[in-house]
Amino acid sequence: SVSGCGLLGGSEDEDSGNAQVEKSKINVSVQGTIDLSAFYLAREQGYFADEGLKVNPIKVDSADIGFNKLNAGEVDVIYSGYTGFFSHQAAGDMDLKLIADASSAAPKSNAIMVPKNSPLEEPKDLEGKTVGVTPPDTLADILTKAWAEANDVDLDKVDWQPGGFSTSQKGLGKGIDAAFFPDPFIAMNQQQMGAESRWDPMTGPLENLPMAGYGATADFAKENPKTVAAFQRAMAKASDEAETADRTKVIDPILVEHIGLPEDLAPMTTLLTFESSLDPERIQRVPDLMVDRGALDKKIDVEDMIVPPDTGEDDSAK
Amino acid sequence: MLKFAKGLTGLLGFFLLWEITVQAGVLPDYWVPPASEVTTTFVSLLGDAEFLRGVVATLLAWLIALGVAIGIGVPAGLVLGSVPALQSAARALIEFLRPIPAVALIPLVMVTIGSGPDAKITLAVYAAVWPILFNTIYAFGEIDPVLLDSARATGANRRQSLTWVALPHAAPFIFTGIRVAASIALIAVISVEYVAASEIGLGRYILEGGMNNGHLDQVMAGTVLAGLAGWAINSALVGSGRRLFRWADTEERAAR
Amino acid sequence: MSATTLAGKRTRILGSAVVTWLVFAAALLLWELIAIGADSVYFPRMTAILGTAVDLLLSGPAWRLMLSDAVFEIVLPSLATALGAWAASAVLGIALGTALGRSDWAMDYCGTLISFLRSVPPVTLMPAFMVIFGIGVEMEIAAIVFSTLWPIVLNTVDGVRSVDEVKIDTARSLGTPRRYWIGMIVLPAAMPKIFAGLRLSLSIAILLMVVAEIVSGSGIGLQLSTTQSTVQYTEMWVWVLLLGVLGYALNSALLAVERLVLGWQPTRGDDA
Amino acid sequence: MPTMLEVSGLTHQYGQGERAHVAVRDLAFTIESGQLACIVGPSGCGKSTLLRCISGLIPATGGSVRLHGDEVSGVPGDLAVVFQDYSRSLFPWLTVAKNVEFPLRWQKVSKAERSQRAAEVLESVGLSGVGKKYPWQLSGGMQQRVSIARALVSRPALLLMDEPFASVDAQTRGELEDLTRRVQRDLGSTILLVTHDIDESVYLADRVLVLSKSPASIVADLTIDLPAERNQITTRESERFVSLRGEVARLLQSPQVQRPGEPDPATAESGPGTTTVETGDTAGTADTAEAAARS
Amino acid sequence: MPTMLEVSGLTHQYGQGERAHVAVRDLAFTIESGQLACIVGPSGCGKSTLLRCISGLIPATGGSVRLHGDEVSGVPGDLAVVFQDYSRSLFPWLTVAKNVEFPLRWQKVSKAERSQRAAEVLESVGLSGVGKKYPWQLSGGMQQRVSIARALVSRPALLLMDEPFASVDAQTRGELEDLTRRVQRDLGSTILLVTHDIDESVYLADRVLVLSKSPASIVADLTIDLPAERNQITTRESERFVSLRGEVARLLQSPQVQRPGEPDPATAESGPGTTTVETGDTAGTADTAEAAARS
Ligand SMILES: Nc1ncnc2c1ncn2[C@@H]1O[C@H](COP(=O)(O)OP(=O)(O)OP(=O)(O)O)[C@@H](O)[C@H]1O
Ligand SMILES: Nc1ncnc2c1ncn2[C@@H]1O[C@H](COP(=O)(O)OP(=O)(O)OP(=O)(O)O)[C@@H](O)[C@H]1O
Ligand SMILES: [Mg+2]
Ligand SMILES: [Mg+2]
Repeated sequence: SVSGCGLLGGSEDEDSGNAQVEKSKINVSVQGTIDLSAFYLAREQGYFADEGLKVNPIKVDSADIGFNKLNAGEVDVIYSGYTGFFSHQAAGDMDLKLIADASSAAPKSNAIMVPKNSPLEEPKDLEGKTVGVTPPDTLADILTKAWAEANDVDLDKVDWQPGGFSTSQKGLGKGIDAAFFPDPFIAMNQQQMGAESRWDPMTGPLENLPMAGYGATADFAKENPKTVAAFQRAMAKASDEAETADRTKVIDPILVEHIGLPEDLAPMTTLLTFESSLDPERIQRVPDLMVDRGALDKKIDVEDMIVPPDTGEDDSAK
Repeated sequence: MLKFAKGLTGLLGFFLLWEITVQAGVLPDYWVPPASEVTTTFVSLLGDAEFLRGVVATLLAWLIALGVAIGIGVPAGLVLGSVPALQSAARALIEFLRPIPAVALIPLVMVTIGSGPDAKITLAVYAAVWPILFNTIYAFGEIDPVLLDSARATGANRRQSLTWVALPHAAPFIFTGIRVAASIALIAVISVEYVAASEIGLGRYILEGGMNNGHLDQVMAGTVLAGLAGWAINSALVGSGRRLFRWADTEERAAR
Repeated sequence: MSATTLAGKRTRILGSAVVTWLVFAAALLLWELIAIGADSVYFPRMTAILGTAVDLLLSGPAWRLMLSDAVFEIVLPSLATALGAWAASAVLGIALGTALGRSDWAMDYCGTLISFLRSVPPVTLMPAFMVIFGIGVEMEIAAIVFSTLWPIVLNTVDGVRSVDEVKIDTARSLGTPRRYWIGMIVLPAAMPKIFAGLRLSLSIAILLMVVAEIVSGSGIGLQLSTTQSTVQYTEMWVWVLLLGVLGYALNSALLAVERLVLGWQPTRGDDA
Repeated sequence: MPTMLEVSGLTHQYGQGERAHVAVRDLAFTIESGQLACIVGPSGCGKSTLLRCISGLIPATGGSVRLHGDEVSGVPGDLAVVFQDYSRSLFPWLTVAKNVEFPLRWQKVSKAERSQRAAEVLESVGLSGVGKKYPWQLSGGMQQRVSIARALVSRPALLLMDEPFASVDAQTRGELEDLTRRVQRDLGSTILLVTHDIDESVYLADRVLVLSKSPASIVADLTIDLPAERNQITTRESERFVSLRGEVARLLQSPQVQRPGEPDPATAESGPGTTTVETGDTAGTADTAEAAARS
Repeated sequence: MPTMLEVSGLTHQYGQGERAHVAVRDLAFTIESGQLACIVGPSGCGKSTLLRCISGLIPATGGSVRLHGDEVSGVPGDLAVVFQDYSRSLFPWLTVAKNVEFPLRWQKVSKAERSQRAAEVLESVGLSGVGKKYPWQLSGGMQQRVSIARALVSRPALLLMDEPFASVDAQTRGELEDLTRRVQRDLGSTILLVTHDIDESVYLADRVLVLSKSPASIVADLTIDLPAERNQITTRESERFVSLRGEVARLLQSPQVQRPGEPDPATAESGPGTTTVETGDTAGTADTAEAAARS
């Protein structure tokens, strides 16, 4: 086939593993979100290399594309918002395993933003207004609506605009009265248009909600247990380090270098909480919320989807 | 050469307009970077080996796609144009498939053939084959029956009249179809790279720039490069077309 | 005149309708069989897709011909956007193409710009469209016009430039005034080629409608992106196939118009 | 001589239903191998249609055309046609020489021989030296001669010519007429030639078929008993020539079908005329008479 | 009679550089208002080119054309042309009637009158009843008559006809010739008609211009002194007609330019011929003579 042609940029031959892992070179589908800084930290610090892994990030615009790539075998591991994993698991197109945690909501890390000088004061004011979210039953849509309902907003009276962050951003103030944003969009909107974060939706029932994690197909996890474990160890180490690291010295440079944020913008972002635990109980909140909101039609047991982290030297203790 | 200068004037005029609209604040410069900024980025990119490799990958995929599209579109168009029975049978499927957007098919293509070069070439062929096919069929409909009769009367069989009469007659218009297809194929390749996040290519580069809306100058520079590439391709096609279809050149005929 | 046009008109039309439906039926059957064999969520069985389609689109009250709300809230607005933008682009494209085709001067200056613009991927221009036109139908229309314009322009230029010399001389010798020139000589002669461009851009219009709607989060495009994100492939196929049906219907309508307008062509020969 | 061409009951109708137009009705005649027959008839009577049916370019809606005894379906080989619409029948993307060589493409003729034969035949129609031009760079008469050259180049056994000399000047026309007779003699070709020039039909032909008004049927079938060797000046001055052309002219003006047995006013008047009526198919002739009466 | 058309030093060259071809060189003649002049000359000599230059369709590369004393630049109004390529000059997207009505569209003629005039003129060329058909549904001769009808419908002051009767049968041709003379008389149109038929040129014309081989120059300018009222049979039988056509034929065959003063072998032989040589531009005539000698 034509993909053999080097100039066209076909994938090179897969390597086989080494002594430490079954598969040493793994492709990871990543996005442009800032909680990936732990992942890049692991790469920069050589935590992956220490485990015998060569990790190759593949940037995608949306998790949908990442899941397609996972299904096609183009990537081995995927970073995604948790809702994506559960949608796919419920649909049954793939049997997925969660192999590492990434982040949970921190105060101010997500916001319902309004344009400069917006008259909106109370969540109730959103009724009759246009609110930017993501397509129905995807993360921002679920979160915003859950938050709005918790604040007594009549969802039917709101005109939901499901274009996604990038669309909301361009429409804010021009047809869109308020919109859900994660960072770095929050910082960018503040900086460029003077938009304001009016409400933090990740409060009340949504406080500290797990946001994103890493997963792989069940087959991959089964065939490459050592590889998965190696990935888990490296990510756990990096996540813990990122959570405590000096923001300006460690994280911001990564945001600039790898996430591609402008230098002046990086310090303005609010980080999520980096998570390393992959705790099924915590994560269970997400599919439960999805069932609540009608985004899933059956309950999903997170416990079954998790590949428990192999904590190395604690192996015997477990 | 004079023509080239005139064409360049038109293009520069457009860039100037762009610069002025942005500078005058009609368009916010954080969404639409001014032409000058894009040009600077563009120039610096030309020295970026990684970027150039991406461009080469894109252009190569485009070239293959266009070649395949021509190879399918022209013969199919000739056959469909000359055999009405076949045309009505094929038309149903063609007309049904044609409006189904490649974008909608991307997930399926990714699952079946991945997001590598095969995928972008497949989808680009799918998008580019129609202009060629259509223009061929239409050019065929326009042919003077006397010409076809003349060929048949000389003992040419169906295939021979197709290749020696219908094809040359239709050639200039098919050629227009190829020109349309060339840019559609380029757009398709870049779009697939962009949407399906291919490993390498111009579209991939634009995607990275556009992620989080961080580097719109990069997006625009990539877009401008796509446009320039399309222009270069078109000029090459027009140049060879003028040589190929001298007889059809109305200007030549008018040069009394 | 030529053998290609010999079959009787009536039998041909009848025959082609039968053939059309047979081809469709065969394709659907083939799909069903392949889907049974493949057993993949990505390729649901045709019966399942059709069932979902009925639920989605044909579950309305009888007085609305069973059309459900989805038809009125999703399909028709999308269709109106695509058609409106396509019509605008047709008018604009034919006008522009005629002007450019009749003037060497204009083409010299604009040719480069046009070949530049028509190679620009509309996907990457979406942000610019959103900023210029806001989120909504104007932006969708702008995106569609921007992409459908070029095939029409190019084909019109081509048609306008290849009018038979003898016919031009004839018209000139008959003292055809300038204002009649385009309507009576240039456009009729260029019409077959213009129609090729129109048909081509009709399906591009549907394509861009989807792309624009995905970004702006409305209409059929939104349904496609939602069903994809939430992994509802059966429903996604309903929308995909609906696009095919819409395209087919619009194209058939355009063909009918074309048959009317280009009925004079000898090779179309319903008379020979 | 063996029969080359046998047309029987030939009918052709354009279109269907209300817009139907019968161009040719129930024609019947035969042409012997090597004969040169001219067809004359009023404008729009169906002569071109007849030639198209014989050449197999359009299938007749009724009756049959036999070549060497075989029913014609599709265009037979060994045939060449000069179209009335000569300027539209030349391929504008080919040079004159390439246009003329065109029929040789599908014959086993080497490239060198192809261009040599094209040059020869171009010379014979008085067009040496224009081979490299494109058809649209030529005058009308020159284009017509190119299309004649193209027909001759393949040395066809059956040559159908539709008003082939309409656009050339008198002198060239005479030369082309002589060329046509030479081709008939040298190659043994059978030639069917439509013309509006009565003098020309008599000068050229071994036989003249006179057609009635639309739908065409045969008014008369005149054998031209002039000597085989003809000369533009002496033949045309001969008494027999003058009487024959008078006869054709009269037949054209009073298109009455003569029934066998009845005295024929035209022949009776013109003396030693050799008007013969197609008697092969009596039913056909009767039909034709009716048709003529109707029209 | 006032001068309608004044052609002087007219030269036209196609193409440039090596591929240049001089079709017309240094032509000079004048046509009076209301005259019918026929142009005869060998095929490819430049007749169609001359008509195109006069009609302003192509700008001459040298010399000038004056209509009513005004230099022609662009196509003058009040002019109609019948093209040699009649079938290509009809608009295939219009029916026959609409084709004929075409020139009336921009004249202040009501719709009803337009279609009435079209029907009338179609009838006068023998084509009543085909108005609703498309041109390609007609036979060659019928198409040619449609293009004649279209030229006549606007009652032009200057009518240029390029072999207008080439594809019609003898009888129709005669009728169309008479129609042409009637148009000239009734409307007072000035007519310039190219023909290959020597008889036709003499029968039709008030003057016959004989052109030399390419590049065209004037060999002779013959005034036809037949009575204005002509009749297909009697005129053609008249002695004067026969002597004039002999003269034209001889001039065509021996294309020598006669210099004033020198005895002209052709006229000397043909007796009371009225051959006059274009003397307006002596230098031009000398040139032409050279050209003729070269060719
Ligand atoms: N478009 C053209 N380009 C180049 N040469 C041309 C063109 N048109 C005509 N010629 C040449 O000019 C000469 C005169 O052509 P023209 O058509 O005027 O001849 P004509 O007298 O009308 O001949 P005919 O009686 O055969 O129609 C010819 O030799 C022809 O080859
Ligand atoms: N394609 C067509 N469709 C319908 N009618 C046609 C078509 N071609 C010819 N006819 C009609 O058939 C009749 C005979 O046409 P044909 O061309 O055979 O005449 P012809 O004898 O060659 O006349 P001419 O001498 O004028 O060329 C005409 O009345 C014409 O109107
Ligand atoms: Mg004919
Ligand atoms: Mg001519």
